[in-house]
Amino acid sequence: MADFIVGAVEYLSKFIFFIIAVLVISPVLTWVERKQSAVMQDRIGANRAEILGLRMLGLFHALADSLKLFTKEYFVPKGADRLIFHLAPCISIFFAVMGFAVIPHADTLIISGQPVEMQIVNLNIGLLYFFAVLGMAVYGVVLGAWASNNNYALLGGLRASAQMISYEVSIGISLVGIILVYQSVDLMEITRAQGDLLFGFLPKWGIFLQPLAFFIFMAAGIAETKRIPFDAPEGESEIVGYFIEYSGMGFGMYFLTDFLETILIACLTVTFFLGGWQAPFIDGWILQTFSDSTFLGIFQLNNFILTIVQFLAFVFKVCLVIFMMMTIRWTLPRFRYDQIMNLGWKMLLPLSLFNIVVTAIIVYFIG
Amino acid sequence: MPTITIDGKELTVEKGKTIIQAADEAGIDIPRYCYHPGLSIVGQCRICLVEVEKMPKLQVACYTPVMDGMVVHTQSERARKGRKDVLEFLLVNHPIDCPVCDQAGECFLQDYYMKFGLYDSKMLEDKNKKSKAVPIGKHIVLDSERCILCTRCIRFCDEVSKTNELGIFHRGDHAELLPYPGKTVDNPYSVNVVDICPVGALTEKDFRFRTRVWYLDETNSVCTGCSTGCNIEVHTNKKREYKNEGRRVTRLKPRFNKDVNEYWICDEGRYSFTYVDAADRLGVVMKRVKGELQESTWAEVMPEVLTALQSAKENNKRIAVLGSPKMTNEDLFALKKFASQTLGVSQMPVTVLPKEKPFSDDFLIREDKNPNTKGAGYLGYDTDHKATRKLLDDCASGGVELLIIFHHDLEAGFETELVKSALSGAKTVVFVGSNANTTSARATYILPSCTYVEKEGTFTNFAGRVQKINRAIEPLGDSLPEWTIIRNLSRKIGKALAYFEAEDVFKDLTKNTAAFSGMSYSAIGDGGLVAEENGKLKQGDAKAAAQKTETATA
Amino acid sequence: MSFELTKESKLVIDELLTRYPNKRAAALPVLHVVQKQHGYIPAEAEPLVAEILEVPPVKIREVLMFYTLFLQKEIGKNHLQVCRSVSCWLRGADRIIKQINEKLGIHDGETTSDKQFTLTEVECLGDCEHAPMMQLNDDYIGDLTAEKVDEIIGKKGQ
Amino acid sequence: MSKNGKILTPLIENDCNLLENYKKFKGYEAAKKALKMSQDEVIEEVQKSNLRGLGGAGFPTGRKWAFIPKNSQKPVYLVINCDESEPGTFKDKYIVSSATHVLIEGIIIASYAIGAHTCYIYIRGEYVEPARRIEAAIKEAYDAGILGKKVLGTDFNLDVYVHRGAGAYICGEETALLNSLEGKKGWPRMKPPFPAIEGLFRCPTIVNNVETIAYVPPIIQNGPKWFADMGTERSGGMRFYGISGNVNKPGIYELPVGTPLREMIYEHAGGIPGGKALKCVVPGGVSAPPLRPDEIDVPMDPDALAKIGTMIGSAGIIVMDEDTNLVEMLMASIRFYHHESCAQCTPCREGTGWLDKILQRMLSGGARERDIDDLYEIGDSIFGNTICPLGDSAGMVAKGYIDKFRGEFEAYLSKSIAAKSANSPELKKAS
Amino acid sequence: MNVHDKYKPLTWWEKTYLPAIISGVLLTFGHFRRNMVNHIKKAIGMKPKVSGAVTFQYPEVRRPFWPRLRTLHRLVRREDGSPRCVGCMMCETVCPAHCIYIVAEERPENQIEKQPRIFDIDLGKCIFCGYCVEACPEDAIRMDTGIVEISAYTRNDMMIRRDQLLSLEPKKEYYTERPDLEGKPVL
Repeated sequence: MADFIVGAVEYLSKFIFFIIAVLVISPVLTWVERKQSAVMQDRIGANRAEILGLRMLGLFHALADSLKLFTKEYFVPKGADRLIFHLAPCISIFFAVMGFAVIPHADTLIISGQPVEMQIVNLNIGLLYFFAVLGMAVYGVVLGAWASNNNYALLGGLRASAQMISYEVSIGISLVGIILVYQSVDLMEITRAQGDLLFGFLPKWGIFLQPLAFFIFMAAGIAETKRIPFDAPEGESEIVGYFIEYSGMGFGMYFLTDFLETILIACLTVTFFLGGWQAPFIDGWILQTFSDSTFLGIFQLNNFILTIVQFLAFVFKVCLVIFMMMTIRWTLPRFRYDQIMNLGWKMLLPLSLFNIVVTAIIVYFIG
Repeated sequence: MPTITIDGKELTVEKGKTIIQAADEAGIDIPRYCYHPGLSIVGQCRICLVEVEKMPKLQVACYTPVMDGMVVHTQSERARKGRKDVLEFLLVNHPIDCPVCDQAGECFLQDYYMKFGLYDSKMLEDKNKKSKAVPIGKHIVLDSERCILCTRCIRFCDEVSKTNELGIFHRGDHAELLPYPGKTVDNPYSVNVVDICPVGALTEKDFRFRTRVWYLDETNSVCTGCSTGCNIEVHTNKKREYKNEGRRVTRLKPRFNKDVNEYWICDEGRYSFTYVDAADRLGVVMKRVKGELQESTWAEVMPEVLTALQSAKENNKRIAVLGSPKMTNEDLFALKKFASQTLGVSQMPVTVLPKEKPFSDDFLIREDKNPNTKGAGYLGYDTDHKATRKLLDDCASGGVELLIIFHHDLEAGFETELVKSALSGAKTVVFVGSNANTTSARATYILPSCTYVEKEGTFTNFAGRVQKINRAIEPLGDSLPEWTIIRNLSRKIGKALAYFEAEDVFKDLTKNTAAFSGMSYSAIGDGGLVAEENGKLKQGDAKAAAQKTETATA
Repeated sequence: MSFELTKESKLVIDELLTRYPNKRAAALPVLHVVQKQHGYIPAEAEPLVAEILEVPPVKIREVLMFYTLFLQKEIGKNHLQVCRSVSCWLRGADRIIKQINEKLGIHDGETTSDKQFTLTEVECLGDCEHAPMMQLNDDYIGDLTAEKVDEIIGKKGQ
Repeated sequence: MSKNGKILTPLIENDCNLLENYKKFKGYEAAKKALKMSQDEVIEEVQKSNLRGLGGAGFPTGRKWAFIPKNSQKPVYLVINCDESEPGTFKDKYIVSSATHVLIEGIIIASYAIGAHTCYIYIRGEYVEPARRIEAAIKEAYDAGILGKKVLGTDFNLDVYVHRGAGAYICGEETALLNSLEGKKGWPRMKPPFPAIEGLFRCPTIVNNVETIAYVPPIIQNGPKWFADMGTERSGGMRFYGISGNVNKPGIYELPVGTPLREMIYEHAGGIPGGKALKCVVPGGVSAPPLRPDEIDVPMDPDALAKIGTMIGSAGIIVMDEDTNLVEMLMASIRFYHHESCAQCTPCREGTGWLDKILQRMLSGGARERDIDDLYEIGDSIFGNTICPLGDSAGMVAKGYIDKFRGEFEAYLSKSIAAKSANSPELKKAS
Repeated sequence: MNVHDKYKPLTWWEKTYLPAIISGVLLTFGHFRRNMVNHIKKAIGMKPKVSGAVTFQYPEVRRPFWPRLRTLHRLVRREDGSPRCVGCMMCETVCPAHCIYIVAEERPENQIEKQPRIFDIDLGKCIFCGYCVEACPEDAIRMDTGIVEISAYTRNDMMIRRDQLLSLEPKKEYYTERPDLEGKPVL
């Protein structure tokens, strides 16, 4: 019973912490996106929203946006399937949030001698879970598009589903290499396995062991988020997309999903290819420098500091990846639809298959 | 039959024809201003210059008769240059006020400038001033500055209407087209001069500034002003309806039919479309409640009419039907079939002659102002005025319970007393028509029907020529074609008529009426076919009809 | 203002009509007769002539306005028609016209206020050997000089 | 026949508008002779004489007569064209007013030859006195039994009427004349049909110039060879040349066809006043393109003139001395056409007005660089595109002056433009 | 046939898109770095040589109009105040957005017979292409009012009527040179 309570408290606190973090970060990301693109384009960016004369570099825009979305009329078009119309954005955001459940943020934190995994749920099939969740995301899109009773929305939804399904294949197969190399489908295990050094100086990160898979994963991952240059499903300014009929918070949820997926893909990229929470070279140093004395009564000092550092390392890496994804978004023009399909099926898929074969051979011989 | 070559095309032409006529037949376009196939040839505008081999000068195509072995070039360098020069001269004193000119868009000067001109103007001098925007008749406005003195209108007034109102006065470039002082161009065919004017010198008052011609849609139809059945084009403005201002037919233009009206139409017919959107137009179903006519709906009225029909039928009370020669052959046939099969009505009059004899002449205007009296006769209606009187007498004496009247304003043809007693004699009076009149004011039910521009069908003109009308605009309000109303009634009572389009009715009609046998919409085409009382098409027409059907089906 | 044909004119016209196979052909001679009687051809005369010739009045008006010799309004007692065409122009028709302009204060087509003179500039009158020349009413006066013009105006103007 | 070999001049000089005077010159002998011949023989004689139409077009007269359909059901008409309105031409005036009876005799012979029983003399409206004279002469002839029923005692009937025009140059064109005669506007008709087939009142009609008809009696009298020998190979006899403009003795001169132009100007017409130099000659009425002084050695016959690009027309020679401004001269000519254009065909109606406007503007100081080319092009555009030759003439004249005297025009233009820019300081600055 | 056929085919390396992506990212990142440095410098009180942004701080700072800028339409008036427009409907014809509505009427004066009775522009539809100005044979419609802030609460309010169009004046102050870019960006 006590175990259960402790477990429940543990999961609940992790969950709440995580939910708040993610829901705060997403609006902030909208600000980041605006500001970053502004700086890249010799502009200033959003800076007008102010509270009591305080402008905070435009940070309040995120607040204003969400306020606006909350207060706007939630319009349901004539002839729409009302239930599904309401449900679809929820499905969309639900699976985006679900994806975060298996992301490891740091190594085990020991509280009162009790190990606590810095991961909401420690699934030994985390990778498969992730595939499953990712695969469900397309439903939110397609159902929303269909329920709108709008031809353009439906066409957008069809484009979106075609694109997402195409790229999911590549994502999945590109990660088979990772499974082969790290011999696990548990994300915690995969991350841990990246802690070793290769040839004595190179961290044994996925990006070094599986460079090809990294590129494939990145490309396919961006395509999964339906962001430029793969924004054929929605194409804000030119081609109306699957959520054309959504307004208010319905649109807001799709909008949020967009950013959540961005973070999710960034987290996964970090977990698989950039060593996850690993902070190479300094982890050993921390363990040696700080004692394992008790800290604040319940923590073990070196373990606590290490966990913090690992968490920061993870966050830092995720930010880096997000920054890269946004740089790409503001650099490249949109792919034509046929180019998207060509890239997915004729380039990424064969390459990822090739990657498996090569990896398998190497793993077989090297052991 | 001389054989000539125009632009490398070898043609065999009837002797005595001129080059332009030969070219027209072969589909080669030679520009023209003064030449009009319906008028005499004067050859004075000189725009139709063509090069004829072995002739030193350029020849006017409109006047030069064809000769065997003639080789004509209409597009040679010299011919084009000649035309361009003539065009330049025409524009010397022609004001370039296309923005305010109603002819813009159908102006021969514009067309040929784009085709042959396209020069930069050398003209620096002031243009000659002449009178502008002078109303010269009830319907016509003259702008002398725009006139290119092609004399088409003068020849029309001399040769066709034979009224001689117009003349060219003075000479040289001061020559000016004007009506004879004190005279106005008000002959019954006057507006035709506007049609034949190749430029904007003569414009129609009614059409003036209403719209631009390139916004107009054209639909082939037949004039319903009288029994001549002149072929017309209905011009409507569907894309820019705000220009209509409550009037959906913009204008009517005559359409060439060598057997009926050639190129012309009378003014009366030209402005006969006004009833389509007149103030008295019926657009809603009405029924009488407590002595007052109130707006209603088809859904409400149809069952009531059916009940009235049913009860009259069951009680063996008479039902009387007064058709109208304003209805198409299809309407009349459906009515006849419904009335005789289901209602058991045998005597069906249609004619109401007006009290005063209307104007008529020996050219196009006929005394019978209904488009389809002949067709009604072919379809077995009684076209005698006396039959109508008998029917009204019957009603007045109480022998009729339900009376269905189509279109007629009975007071126009009968004494008010008789009409009153007849209409009050019948228990139920159903009026089917497009416009309100004294009869509809006394009806129990008013079922609005379409006008001829809102429906498809055929009319049979005074000579038995069956001609097709087409839908140019959408029906107003609740109005429906008469045959549709009858079909809707027939669905609930007696034997249902299985018609979905007017063409279905016509197919049924041709099978059951001898006069129309062998006809079809595709065979009627734009020119029409002649129906014969004894049941057979004329020999030539039958062949033509067969050919037309063949090509249509092919 | 109504217009009536005099008896003499009617007789002349009747004779003229016999000369031609159809009546319309007599248009020019009849109009000449009308003009002779009235000094010019008033608008009221047109329907009358049209009736005599059995043509629509507009055709008569067309003819009337086509020919320069038919006058539609009253002119002065002395009609000075000065030739301005090539031969006369070569020998100074301009000077003659200018002289009349200045002397009488009238220009082409105008009549003096006392209704004595009307000046018309005309094209060749077929008297080129006596250029410059003018036609005074029916008579040709050739070899004009400034003095001669003065003399004519002086003599007629009294 | 009299001294100097002149044919009609003696008649004019002796007032042959009176029958008694004409009788002295064997009057009406030729008519009697002709009436004894058959119709074809008369036509044959005229054909052999090489008599060509002297009104302007120069069509062989005999051949024209032969076009009349034989045994026509319709009446045949003879129309005498005395609508002499071409600037520089004034010969017919003399014939109708002073040699009237020879004209009447010619009419009798011509009518007999073509089988006409009615003849109309269309005389221009301005010729009041000549018309009066010819009316008198006709009356005289009727009274003497020369006209009317039983002409000169034969079975031939002939009525001659005078028809006064009313002031339209265009009516000198034969089809316009016919329209005018029918009481219509003088608008030329389209050809074919030619008047010989369908003319006056839609009947076969011969239209001849006064002078042409006047030469018929002498030809019948003296035989065709006598006449033909006087002229050149293709056009026989003599004709009247009217010389006007800057010459000492303007007037008409009856001379053989083919007399050189120089001889006419310097010998017959007495040269140019004040001994000035010659600048330009118009050889055949204002419609003929002008000649430069170096071209005046040309013999005055239709073919020779046609060869150098001009025409003899009605043989009205207009002489211009060195002081003449040719731009003004052209303006005077074009103004004439503008005034006389009948408004039927577009090119002539609008073109002449346009030319006139350009020239007026040039002369009132508004000349532009391209005006000369414009004039030439407009002239070229009018030429050949009209029903009757009036448009052709206008075009030809505009082209002719510029062709022959372009230097003159350019000089005028540059002077005018220079004067304009001198007068307006802005323009000066801009250029 | 693909339009790209006329270009030279991509090499294998180019087909991966990587070089294009990399060079593109380098360019944008270059800008990011430069501007970010300038922004930071400014934030910490150092004066950067150039500003990190070129933006105008609308609505406090307004960008000057170029003469060719197409702004709200207006109808030109004659000297007597009547519209110069003769209702020829050329603009209406050429308008690709079908946003002009004209109904013509007779003008009392005879020399110019026609004028518009109704001349509405639906600004909600207008795409400001300027074709109407090009098409006008009378130079009666111009897009030089300098009004660019067009908004309304209802669709009907987006209709601008004849009299409103006639009452507008052209904006006269145009800048013919490139205006100073040394504005003060607000971060």
